[in-house]
Amino acid sequence: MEKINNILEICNLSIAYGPIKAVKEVNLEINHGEFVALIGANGAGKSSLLKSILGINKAEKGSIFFLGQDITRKPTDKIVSSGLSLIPEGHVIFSSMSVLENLQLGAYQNLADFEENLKRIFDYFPVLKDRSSQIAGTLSGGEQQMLSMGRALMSKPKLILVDEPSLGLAPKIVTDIFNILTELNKEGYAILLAEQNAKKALEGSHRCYVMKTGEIAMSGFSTDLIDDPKIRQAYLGGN
Amino acid sequence: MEIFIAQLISGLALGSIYVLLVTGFNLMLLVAKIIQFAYPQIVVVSMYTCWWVLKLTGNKLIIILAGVSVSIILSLLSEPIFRKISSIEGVDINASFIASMGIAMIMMDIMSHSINYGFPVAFSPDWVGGNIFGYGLITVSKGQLFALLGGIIAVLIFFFLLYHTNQGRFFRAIAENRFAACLVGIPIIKTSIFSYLIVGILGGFSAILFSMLIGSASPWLGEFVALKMLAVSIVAGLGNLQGGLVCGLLLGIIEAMAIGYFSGSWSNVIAFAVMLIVVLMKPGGLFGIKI
Amino acid sequence: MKCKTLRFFSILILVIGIVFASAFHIFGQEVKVSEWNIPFLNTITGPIASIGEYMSWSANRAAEEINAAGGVRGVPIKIEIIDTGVDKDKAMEEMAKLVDSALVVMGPVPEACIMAAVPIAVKAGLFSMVSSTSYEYAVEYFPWTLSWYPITEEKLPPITAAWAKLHPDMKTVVQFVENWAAWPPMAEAHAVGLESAGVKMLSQVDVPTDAIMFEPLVLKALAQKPDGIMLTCNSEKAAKIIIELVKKGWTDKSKILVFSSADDTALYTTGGDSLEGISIYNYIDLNLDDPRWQAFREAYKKDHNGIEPASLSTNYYDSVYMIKEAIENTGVTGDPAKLAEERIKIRDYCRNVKGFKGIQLTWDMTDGVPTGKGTFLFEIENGEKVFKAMAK
Amino acid sequence: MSEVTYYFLGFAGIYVLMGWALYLPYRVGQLNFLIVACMAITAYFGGFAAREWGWPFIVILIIGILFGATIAFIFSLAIGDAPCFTVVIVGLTSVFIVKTVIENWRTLGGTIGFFHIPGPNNMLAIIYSLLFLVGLLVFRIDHSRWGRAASVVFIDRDVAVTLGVDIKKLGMFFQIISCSIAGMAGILDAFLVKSLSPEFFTFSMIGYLMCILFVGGYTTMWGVILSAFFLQGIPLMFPSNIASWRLVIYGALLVIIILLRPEGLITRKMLWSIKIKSPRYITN
Repeated sequence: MEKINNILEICNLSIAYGPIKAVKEVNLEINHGEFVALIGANGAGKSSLLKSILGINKAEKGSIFFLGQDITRKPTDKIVSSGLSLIPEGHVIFSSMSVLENLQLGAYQNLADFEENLKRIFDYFPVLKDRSSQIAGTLSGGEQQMLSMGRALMSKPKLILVDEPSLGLAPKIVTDIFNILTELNKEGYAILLAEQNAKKALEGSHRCYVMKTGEIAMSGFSTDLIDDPKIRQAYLGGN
Repeated sequence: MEIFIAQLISGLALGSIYVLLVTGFNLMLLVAKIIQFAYPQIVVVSMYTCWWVLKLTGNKLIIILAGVSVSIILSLLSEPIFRKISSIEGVDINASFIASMGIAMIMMDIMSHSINYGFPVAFSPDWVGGNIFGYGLITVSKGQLFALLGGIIAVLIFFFLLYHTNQGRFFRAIAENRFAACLVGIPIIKTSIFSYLIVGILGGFSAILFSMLIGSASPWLGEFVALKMLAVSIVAGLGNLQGGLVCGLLLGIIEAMAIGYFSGSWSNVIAFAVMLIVVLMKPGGLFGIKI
Repeated sequence: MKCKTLRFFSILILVIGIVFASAFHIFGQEVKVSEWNIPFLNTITGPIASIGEYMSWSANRAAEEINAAGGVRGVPIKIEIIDTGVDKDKAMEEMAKLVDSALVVMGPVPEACIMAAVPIAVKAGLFSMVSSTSYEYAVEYFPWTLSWYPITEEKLPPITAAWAKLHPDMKTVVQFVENWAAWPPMAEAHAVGLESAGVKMLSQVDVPTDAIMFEPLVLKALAQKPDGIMLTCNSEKAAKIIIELVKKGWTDKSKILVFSSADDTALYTTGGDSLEGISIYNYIDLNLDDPRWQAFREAYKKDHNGIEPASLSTNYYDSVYMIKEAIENTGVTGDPAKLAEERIKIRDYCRNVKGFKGIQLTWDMTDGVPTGKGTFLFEIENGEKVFKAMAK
Repeated sequence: MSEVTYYFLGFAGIYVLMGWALYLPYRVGQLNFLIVACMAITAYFGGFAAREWGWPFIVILIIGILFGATIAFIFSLAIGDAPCFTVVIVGLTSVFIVKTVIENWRTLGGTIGFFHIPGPNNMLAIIYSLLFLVGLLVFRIDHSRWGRAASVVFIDRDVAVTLGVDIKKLGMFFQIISCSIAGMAGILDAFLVKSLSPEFFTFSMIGYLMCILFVGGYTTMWGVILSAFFLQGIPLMFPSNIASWRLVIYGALLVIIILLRPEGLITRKMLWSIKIKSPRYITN
């Protein structure tokens, strides 16, 4: 077996909703320990792409490899158990269950080191520890986003897919969340971040893909892209 | 007072039937996202099985096993149909209601056509059992005790399963947020098949308790209780398990009391009138919809 | 896509065409004179399918007997069982199919179907024998039908009075009444008979049609501390009420009287041993010493797992014989050209037949109402109905 | 015309009307079984007014329609915007309550029933001319602002609210129209059958109406016509030993249709593809 450098590889992936093509022939690759951003306007197909990696949207064409294995047609639970985790956009939590129960559910595929995992997550998000018996629906927006992240981390993923973590949150909390993501990346997690807030995404990430109407319009190192006049024009407000 | 207590006991026993049915119905609604209107018919078919096996053998264990397994088989057999229905795009929960109505029609007609010349089937007295307690008119029969205790134990076990085990947490997770449940890696189809299994077991036990409480089964029994089951679950709030528990018992008591204390043949309307008024005042149900 | 849809549409139209075409085909069927075809609108599906089953059985038995004895004037008789369920549309359509061709019709059985379908027969001048229902329904369609039972108010009071006379210590009675079809007027007639015998009627207990638990009803009745119980509800419910009464400590079983319509198979299959000792009134005497009856009874038991014939099981047996007599005695030929007048011949014969020998009783008909038909009162002893009294 | 054809066409016509009465509120996602209760009420009213008071048919018909509308109006104040199953249970309970009231009302014949309703002898002309008029009305409603609004409500209530649709008013509108049609059907039924019994209006009738709507197709008004004739014809088409299994056939049809053609036999897509313009066509 050949040595695999990348953790995720997407080849010629297309996704369609009925007659509408959301993602067209996308190629994408993430290496171990890398923090990759996926930027693009609303409706560019970022969320569709992330959901299809997890098998929630079925791919029409193309294939997805995770750690060298083809996961294109696998059911979501198998994909999650192989070490992928998605933090969806808009705090998707089990709002009538307690915070602790939410985290327990996150550990569905990885019940072994539950206590240890839980301790780790309470270290990242101390606020969740204080509120562990509270009903999740009563948390604030930022706390719900943290819970959503904590739940995704409970399965000890190798690659975290993050979809629009900044959506609808106050700037200060957005900064906190990005700091946590950077910290997670430093600990060795590979991260794929889909984000409209291009500036923040480019600052934190190593590499970046720019998506436009379902296609990858551009890609490169974040430090290069941040200086690219076209990017500045289109996504960073021109300055 | 003597009459009141006696009516209360019989109302509670009747209510425990509704509770068992509504609980199974709500689980289907929550986890599998279907309106399983044919559930009482499955219970009745399972009662017919018990009756048939009872004729062949006197062994109670075999009878219980036969009843429960038929209920499980029927419940699992309906799973592919409902899975196919809910996988069709653009189709909502009403489709499962309509399909299960069709299934109920088929089961009822086959029972009235082909089993025991369409006569109601009766269980032998030693299966049903007599009184185990009697003080004047206040009596508790074996069937009532079993229905009440069995009902309470079954529902308690069920609630324990739902709130204190991992599997129960997965059920609730799917009920609450299918997308998030998918994200954390809960196998939706496997879990939902498991819920059909649980409902099948619950249905089988309901069948055994019914047969002891009512002492007979008829092809149209399923239809009578199906309407009340649906009504209770809507009055309580669709998918609301605790609400179903309260309203099921209440309906049993209201029915018994209405018969006991209101004159004329209007008494059988009272339960329906109460439900109608509640639904008109609170269209979402007394305890709130949980789906 | 378009092509596929068009094809789909044309198939649909074709299917509808076939529905119509075959429907018309069936309407066009004629009575074969080589066979006396007697249509019987029966209910062999739905909630009272069990009653329909034994009615079909007894009508077919009568036809078999007649055919074995050489048929009706040398031509075999055939009972054509047509299912109406309890569905009014179905009954009307089936009756409408028959109005052009049938000589005479038996049924329909459920009261809802009688109300819907018999007017069609009346309009077409077709005699329709509703031999299972009570006088209230039949009288509405006179002279195009006959009543199998005497007038309710005249028929029932004597039998309940006879029951009361057997139990002089019975001062008060509670009646359970199921609100269904002609049962409420029957319940009133029961009460009239009991009151004439000096029994006080306590407030009646209504039995809901969809009842599944009977304890509350029984408690309500027992709260009035009655001496006797009268049951005017369907067989399964009557049996369950008796079981509950026993559970509540009722011992004097002979002071429980079950009315005739509840004397059905489900009473015995559901009631079992709890029925021991109760009183029943009905129109057949199981132990009648008559070879024809005993042969009927044995054959019935053989085909029904040993269950005894129910109260209504002989009605259509006798109806078939009555039609046979009418055809023989009035010179009916079965010629389609003379259909209208032959229908009237059969009607007039049946409505005024004198000395008709039924399997159980011999009776006269006067303008469609039977006279001299008795009612029997039994008590169940060791699982057998023992004759106690008769009222005429 | 033979008698069978007369009754076949008569019942099919009435079931088309009832099918439409069920179809209209289902446009906003409500299964309104109140129509069966309305049908029973107006049928009894019509029978009684014709036999006891000798009222002319046309007056009875108009009052019957108004009866239906009034009942629906009162109920719709509470359930105009209620979720589907709340409406279902309101319908089911009111059918039982109406049945019990009739059973206990001796003037109306109680449980025995109501006989010999006088009236026009040939009902077919009346039924089919009314069917045509109601058809036009339903078609107009389908193609109006209300119809388009209903399509949105059916797909997504929240979107409809943001578009400024008053869901309650819309639901009330459809319920009132639907119960008026049911009121009309009740009168026609009473005069076609010429007898009435509480046993005529039961749960099995509700099942049958569901079958008509969902086998035919709930997205257009045309499906009801197809399936009302088709289902009414099935028992006539088969020999009696097969026809006696008709409930099994209906049940199986329902399940099969839901599985294979969830929108019913006639769908909007189909109408669209044969160039009958229908405003409710929505791509998936």
